[in-house]
Amino acid sequence: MAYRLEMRNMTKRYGDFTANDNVSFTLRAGEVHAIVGENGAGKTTLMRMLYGMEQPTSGEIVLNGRPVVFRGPDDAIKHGIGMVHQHFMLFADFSVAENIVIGYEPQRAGLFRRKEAVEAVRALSERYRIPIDVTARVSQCSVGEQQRVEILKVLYQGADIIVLDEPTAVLTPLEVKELLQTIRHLAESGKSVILITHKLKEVMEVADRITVLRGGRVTGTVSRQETSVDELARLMVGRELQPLSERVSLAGGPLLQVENLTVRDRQTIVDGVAFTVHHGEIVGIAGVSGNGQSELLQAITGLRPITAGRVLLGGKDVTNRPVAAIREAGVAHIPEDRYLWGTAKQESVEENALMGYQRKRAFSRRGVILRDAFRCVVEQWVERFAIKTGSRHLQEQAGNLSGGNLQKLIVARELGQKTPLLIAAEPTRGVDIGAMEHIHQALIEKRNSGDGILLVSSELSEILALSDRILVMYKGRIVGELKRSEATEEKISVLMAGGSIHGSGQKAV
Amino acid sequence: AGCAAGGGAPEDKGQAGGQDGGAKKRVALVLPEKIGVNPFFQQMDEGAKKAAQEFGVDVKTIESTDHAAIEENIRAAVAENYDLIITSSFESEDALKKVAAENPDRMFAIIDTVVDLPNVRSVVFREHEAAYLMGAAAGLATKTNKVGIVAAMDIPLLKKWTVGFQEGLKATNPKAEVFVNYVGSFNDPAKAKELALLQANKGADFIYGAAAVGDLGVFEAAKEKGFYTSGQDVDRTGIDPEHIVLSQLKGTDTAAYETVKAFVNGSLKPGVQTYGLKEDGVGVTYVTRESKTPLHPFIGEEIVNKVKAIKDEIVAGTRKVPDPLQQ
Amino acid sequence: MEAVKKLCKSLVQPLLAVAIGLLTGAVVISAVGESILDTYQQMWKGAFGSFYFFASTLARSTPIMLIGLGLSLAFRAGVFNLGAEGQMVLGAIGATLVGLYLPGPGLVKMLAALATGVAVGGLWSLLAGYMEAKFRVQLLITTLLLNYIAVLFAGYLVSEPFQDKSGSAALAQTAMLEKSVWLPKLFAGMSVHAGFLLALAAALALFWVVRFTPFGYEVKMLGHNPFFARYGGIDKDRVMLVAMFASGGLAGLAGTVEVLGAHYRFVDGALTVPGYAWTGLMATLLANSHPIGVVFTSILLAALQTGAMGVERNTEVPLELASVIQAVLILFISAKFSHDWWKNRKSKRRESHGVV
Amino acid sequence: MELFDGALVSSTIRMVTPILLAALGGALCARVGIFNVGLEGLVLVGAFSAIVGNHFTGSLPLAVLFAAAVTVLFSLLFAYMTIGLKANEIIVGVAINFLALGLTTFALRAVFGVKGAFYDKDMAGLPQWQIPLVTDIPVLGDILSGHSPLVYAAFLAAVLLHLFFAHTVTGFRVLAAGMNPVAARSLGLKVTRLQVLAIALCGVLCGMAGAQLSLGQVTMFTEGMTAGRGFIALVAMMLGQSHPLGILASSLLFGLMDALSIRLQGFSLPTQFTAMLPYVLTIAAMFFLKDRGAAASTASQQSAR
Ligand SMILES: Nc1ncnc2c1ncn2[C@@H]1O[C@H](COP(=O)(O)OP(=O)(O)OP(=O)(O)O)[C@@H](O)[C@H]1O
Ligand SMILES: Nc1ncnc2c1ncn2[C@@H]1O[C@H](COP(=O)(O)OP(=O)(O)OP(=O)(O)O)[C@@H](O)[C@H]1O
Ligand SMILES: [Mg+2]
Ligand SMILES: [Mg+2]
Repeated sequence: MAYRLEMRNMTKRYGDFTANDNVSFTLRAGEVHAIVGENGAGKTTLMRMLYGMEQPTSGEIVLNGRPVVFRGPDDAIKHGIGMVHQHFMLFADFSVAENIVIGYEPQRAGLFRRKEAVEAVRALSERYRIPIDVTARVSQCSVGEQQRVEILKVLYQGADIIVLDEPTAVLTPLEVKELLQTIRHLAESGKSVILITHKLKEVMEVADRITVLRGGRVTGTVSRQETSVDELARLMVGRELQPLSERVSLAGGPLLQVENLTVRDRQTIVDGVAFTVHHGEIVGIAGVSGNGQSELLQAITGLRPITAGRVLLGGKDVTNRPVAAIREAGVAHIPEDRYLWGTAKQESVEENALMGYQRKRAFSRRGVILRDAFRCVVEQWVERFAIKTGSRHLQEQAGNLSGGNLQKLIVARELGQKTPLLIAAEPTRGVDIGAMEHIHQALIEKRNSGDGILLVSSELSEILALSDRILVMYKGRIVGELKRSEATEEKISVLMAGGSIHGSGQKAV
Repeated sequence: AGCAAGGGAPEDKGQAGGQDGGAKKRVALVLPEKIGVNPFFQQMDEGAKKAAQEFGVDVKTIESTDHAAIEENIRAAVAENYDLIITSSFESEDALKKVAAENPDRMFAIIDTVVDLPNVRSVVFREHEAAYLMGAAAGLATKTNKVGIVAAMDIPLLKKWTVGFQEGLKATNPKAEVFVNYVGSFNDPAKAKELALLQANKGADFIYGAAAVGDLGVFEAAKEKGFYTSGQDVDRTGIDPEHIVLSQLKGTDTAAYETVKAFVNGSLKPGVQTYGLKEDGVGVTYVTRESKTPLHPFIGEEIVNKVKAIKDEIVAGTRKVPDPLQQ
Repeated sequence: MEAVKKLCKSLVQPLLAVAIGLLTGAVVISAVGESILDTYQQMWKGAFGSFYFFASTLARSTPIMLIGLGLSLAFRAGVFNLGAEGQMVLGAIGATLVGLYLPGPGLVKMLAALATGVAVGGLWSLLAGYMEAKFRVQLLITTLLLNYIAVLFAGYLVSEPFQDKSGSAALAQTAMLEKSVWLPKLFAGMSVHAGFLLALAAALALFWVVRFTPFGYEVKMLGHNPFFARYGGIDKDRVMLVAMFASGGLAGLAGTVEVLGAHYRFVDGALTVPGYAWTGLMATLLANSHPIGVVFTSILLAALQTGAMGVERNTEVPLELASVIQAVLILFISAKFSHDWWKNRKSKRRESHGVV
Repeated sequence: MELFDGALVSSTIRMVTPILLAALGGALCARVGIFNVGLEGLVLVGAFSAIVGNHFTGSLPLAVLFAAAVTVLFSLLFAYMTIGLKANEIIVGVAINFLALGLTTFALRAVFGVKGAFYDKDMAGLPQWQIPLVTDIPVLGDILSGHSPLVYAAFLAAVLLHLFFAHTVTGFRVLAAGMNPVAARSLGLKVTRLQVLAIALCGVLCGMAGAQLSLGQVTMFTEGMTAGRGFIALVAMMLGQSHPLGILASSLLFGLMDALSIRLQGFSLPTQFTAMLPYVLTIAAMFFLKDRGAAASTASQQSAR
């Protein structure tokens, strides 16, 4: 059977660094082909070359039997290739319909026919069963909705090959389910889908074939029927995954006490939330994103004003204190959006690592930052978390790191603060399974040493694997609390959707 | 070629013509601003150039880009051995005081202000006397008893014009109402025109332009609205005889010309020379000088005669027109 | 070795730019039938031709440098302060009045005047910063508007209550400061004064702060990503206000040293007409907000001006043309073409070309 | 004495026109992410070339066209430097201002052989259109009628520009290119071409602004006759948050304040204080307009680095 797409011997070099090394890849019509691999393996780079955003150093792209060269994305789009980027390429102030039709607007005499656009998009959304409010502003859409906008845009442009780069990393379980359904549906209707993801369960659920990349090379292409999660993991990481270390039982005293916390900004976002995190405990917060988790964390860490209620840290009131004071009192914070809150993309790895340490006693003398001493510490982090920093090492621009490696840098930085409390929001978003294992291990170790962790994750498996106690948030309130022993994915899902469960402990702390 | 003779200033200047085996004498005219739109400097430049031709000397005009450049340029002119350095205006006062004091063996001149040093010749004008005559004429001519002044900026210097004019106006027509508006800039004819239009709209039938380039805007407004107006520095009545009925005159060209001439003759002496009505250094068309343009009936022979009488009183000293800046 | 290579690489760009600027200027000069060589010779002479002219260039670079240094700090913090002119003028008038009317020995007066210049300029700048921090009124606009207000207010002060009534009294200016308050000239008979040393000291101090101190780090990170800065515990408003105060203070100092070292009195318009504020802005942008870079770019820009004066004095090339040449040179020096051209060639060899 | 009358309002409308036109041009640039401080220079070039066009063609429409064309050339220089050569847009803007001042003064000498000002009493300025019927309405007739075609064109331009952004495909894409150039490029939109188009249109508007100044308000060219209007336009643009109708409002506000300050000159307040009035009140107005329109400032802040 002829392939719809063949990429032959693709190589891409950045300076002395080889991101893709002789990679070959094929795609059939109506196929879902997953690409997996550890962070920095070169998945995104391969797709950027397919989409015309990067020119290959060498190699050939053959489309429907004919070799093609894409000088830019418009070339690729014209040849029926569409890409949904990890970082959405959307215009925040435009409506959903406008975002979808842009570049191919329905028009008459140069005038933009917005009504026709709305109709066309509506029809498209019905045809592919991707529901969306076409007149809403994109800035007001949830991440899941924005993802749908991106997919619809690609479809509107008439793509036969759709590339999805880590589409599920930011979605809630329900949204993931819907997306996987959409992907299957697209494949059935004759489209080919390339799916990049770190979640092997999803791969096993939806992919026909799987290509594994490691260190810029293909380590194998397998069909789903012939493989398993474990085999994929081995191919990716090159070793067996370790089980998480034992949890030590610690009966620590209260560390973080949140009392009746309310955040209001035009409307109530967080509504009378109360809970406690003890020493030696990981408390997980589950919930569909947009139910106030982000705002809750921002309120605790001082990034957002608290309307009512109190936050106590080790018995000390830190309500509405400046961020610096709260950090000083013993809080570190892995932010959920690593590009918005967690990095300065144009700055070097070293400068990004320094954030929060610049006024620390250990790294400054007489008002001067001790760069050399600090650099040694960063080197240790890079080694411990296997952060691939690129050719310029610590002086590499943070923005040039692959998404997962940047995440690891942030995790290392915040763990390095050695604070009694760590607030971890989506700590493993976008990292590969090897690194995820590593980060989970580090979190457990921190807990075992007697520190407390407040964990927010849209990944239920992560919550279940790490938490001693699980709180579920819904519409700004805590609607349920589950002990580790009694928690199941089903129970949490019900609570997350606004339902209630009976019979189990549902008391407020 | 340098001043080999280290002697005193007077000797230098006396024998300057003989230096360097008959080479031409070199005169630098250092202006404190760009000549640009300023007729004051334009005329000075012309006067100096005219003298240069007639008396066979080299005159180099150096325009300064800004305040800080003035001293720079004067110093450079000294360094480049110009035989006479003419400067101008209040803006150059500080700079000249410094440089002239440091170079007592050089001769300097300054036009339009006084620098009291033994090697500086100062030439000043009493513009307020001419402005007074203009005001007097306006007071006599106005039918609506309303006149306007469109001035460039509200700065002390311009008081010589605005205050002088108002004094004259009061002298001949105490009941006349006067509108004063400032453009806020020396080079904004568009705004000057609008201000003139507004004054005309309020009933002014004579508007005195003292807005530098803005005067051109006032002229246009006069043409459009049919009121009467006046020019500055040179006889401008020719531009639009129907509406520009007077001009206030100022002989900066004469001052520059005379200075160069005196220098060539060897008669240039330190000290102050003032040009007023008496010396015929300032004046008003028809009153102190004839004009190619026939007299407009709005002013008329009778008024000209009355103003001539006032002029005579000022010249004779019986009518005092104090310098507004010295009050 | 690495450092030398880096230096060479960073020099290629400006040098090529200057070369192309000069070439374009040559076209303009020959278009009016003047001698290219002579004109450029006079330009060079006017700027660097002798120690005297070099000193004049340094004198002219002094206010540009101080303003540029101040702005570099604000820009690093991501604050676009367009109000240097007003800050300079108010600082200067404040310092002048203190120098004139404060009783006490000369040195005390001089120091007090310098301090006042910094404080007044800084506070005026802080006003815009405060309005942004507290009321979210856009600083970019307010600083621009506050210029007009400051310049008009200073104009009022010197044409009414504090006008010099001695002498011809025709200019809007204060009385002259007494000699003991003057900043000393560095060389007798040359215009460069102690203010230049102050500017150099400020550059070094700023370099040290930016490079080595936590505050410098915080300013930089705030400029790159304010969200990240806040997340990391940096007090955004505080850093912004400090940066604004410092940048306004240095602008105020620029005006002050110009008064104490060159004019010896505040003259209405003497600080605004030369356009020091815009030139200082350009110096910063050309130097990419690097304090030591600002030293060089401000001397370069000053040299272009003094060079143009030399052209005006000694050639028949009209003054306007000198300013055209100056503008053309600045245009091309700011261009990044050589760099891009270089980079493109390199990447083309490797057949890779990023689209985004 | 009444503070406002028909003549003052009518004068305000005329005075505001060049500012409005230039501010609209600046807004076009701001919309594609370029902060154009060179408006002053562009308007000056427009004013000069309008006079040159009028002098040599003797036709007013041709003169305005000529002004627009020359200013477009100048704005393309700006575009080439900022987009093509990636020079800092603020530096280029400032340099353009210097260049315009130098070149026009020099060309004044070269073309007309005069220094400072070119004034020809036989040169006809733009006609003053008496709008039938409207002219006869008392008070309002004086205010609305009798302006040069460019005055009406300016107000029309604000509305047209609004329609351009709101209803045309190109306008939509221009907005997109400014809002998120990376995304626009990833869609294959020709971002650079759109930016150049916007800057060229800015040139047209600034050319018209200049023509209104030198042929509409007065009929002459004088060195530096823009007298800071380009910077006021910049403020009006920012205050109007780069929205055409917002700019219309902010320009009018500014004009009104200016008119008020002229009126207050009659009273015994020092003129420096009356002249401050527009700026003080504009700052006061900003307290009510905060929050929105951060776009302009972000655009310029980007360029600071
Ligand atoms: N523009 C660039 N310049 C230099 N190095 C780059 C550039 N883009 C990518 N790289 C490097 O190429 C390698 C591959 O990056 P790529 O983004 O393709 O990885 P990935 O497989 O998508 O990783 P992740 O799973 O973290 O997204 C990384 O090590 C990255 O640092
Ligand atoms: N303008 C750029 N210059 C250099 N490198 C870039 C640029 N834009 C992106 N990159 C690099 O290209 C690679 C792919 O970018 P992309 O935005 O798809 O991120 P990603 O690695 O997929 O991130 P994530 O892990 O969050 O999915 C990354 O390594 C990124 O750092
Ligand atoms: Mg990737
Ligand atoms: Mg990634």
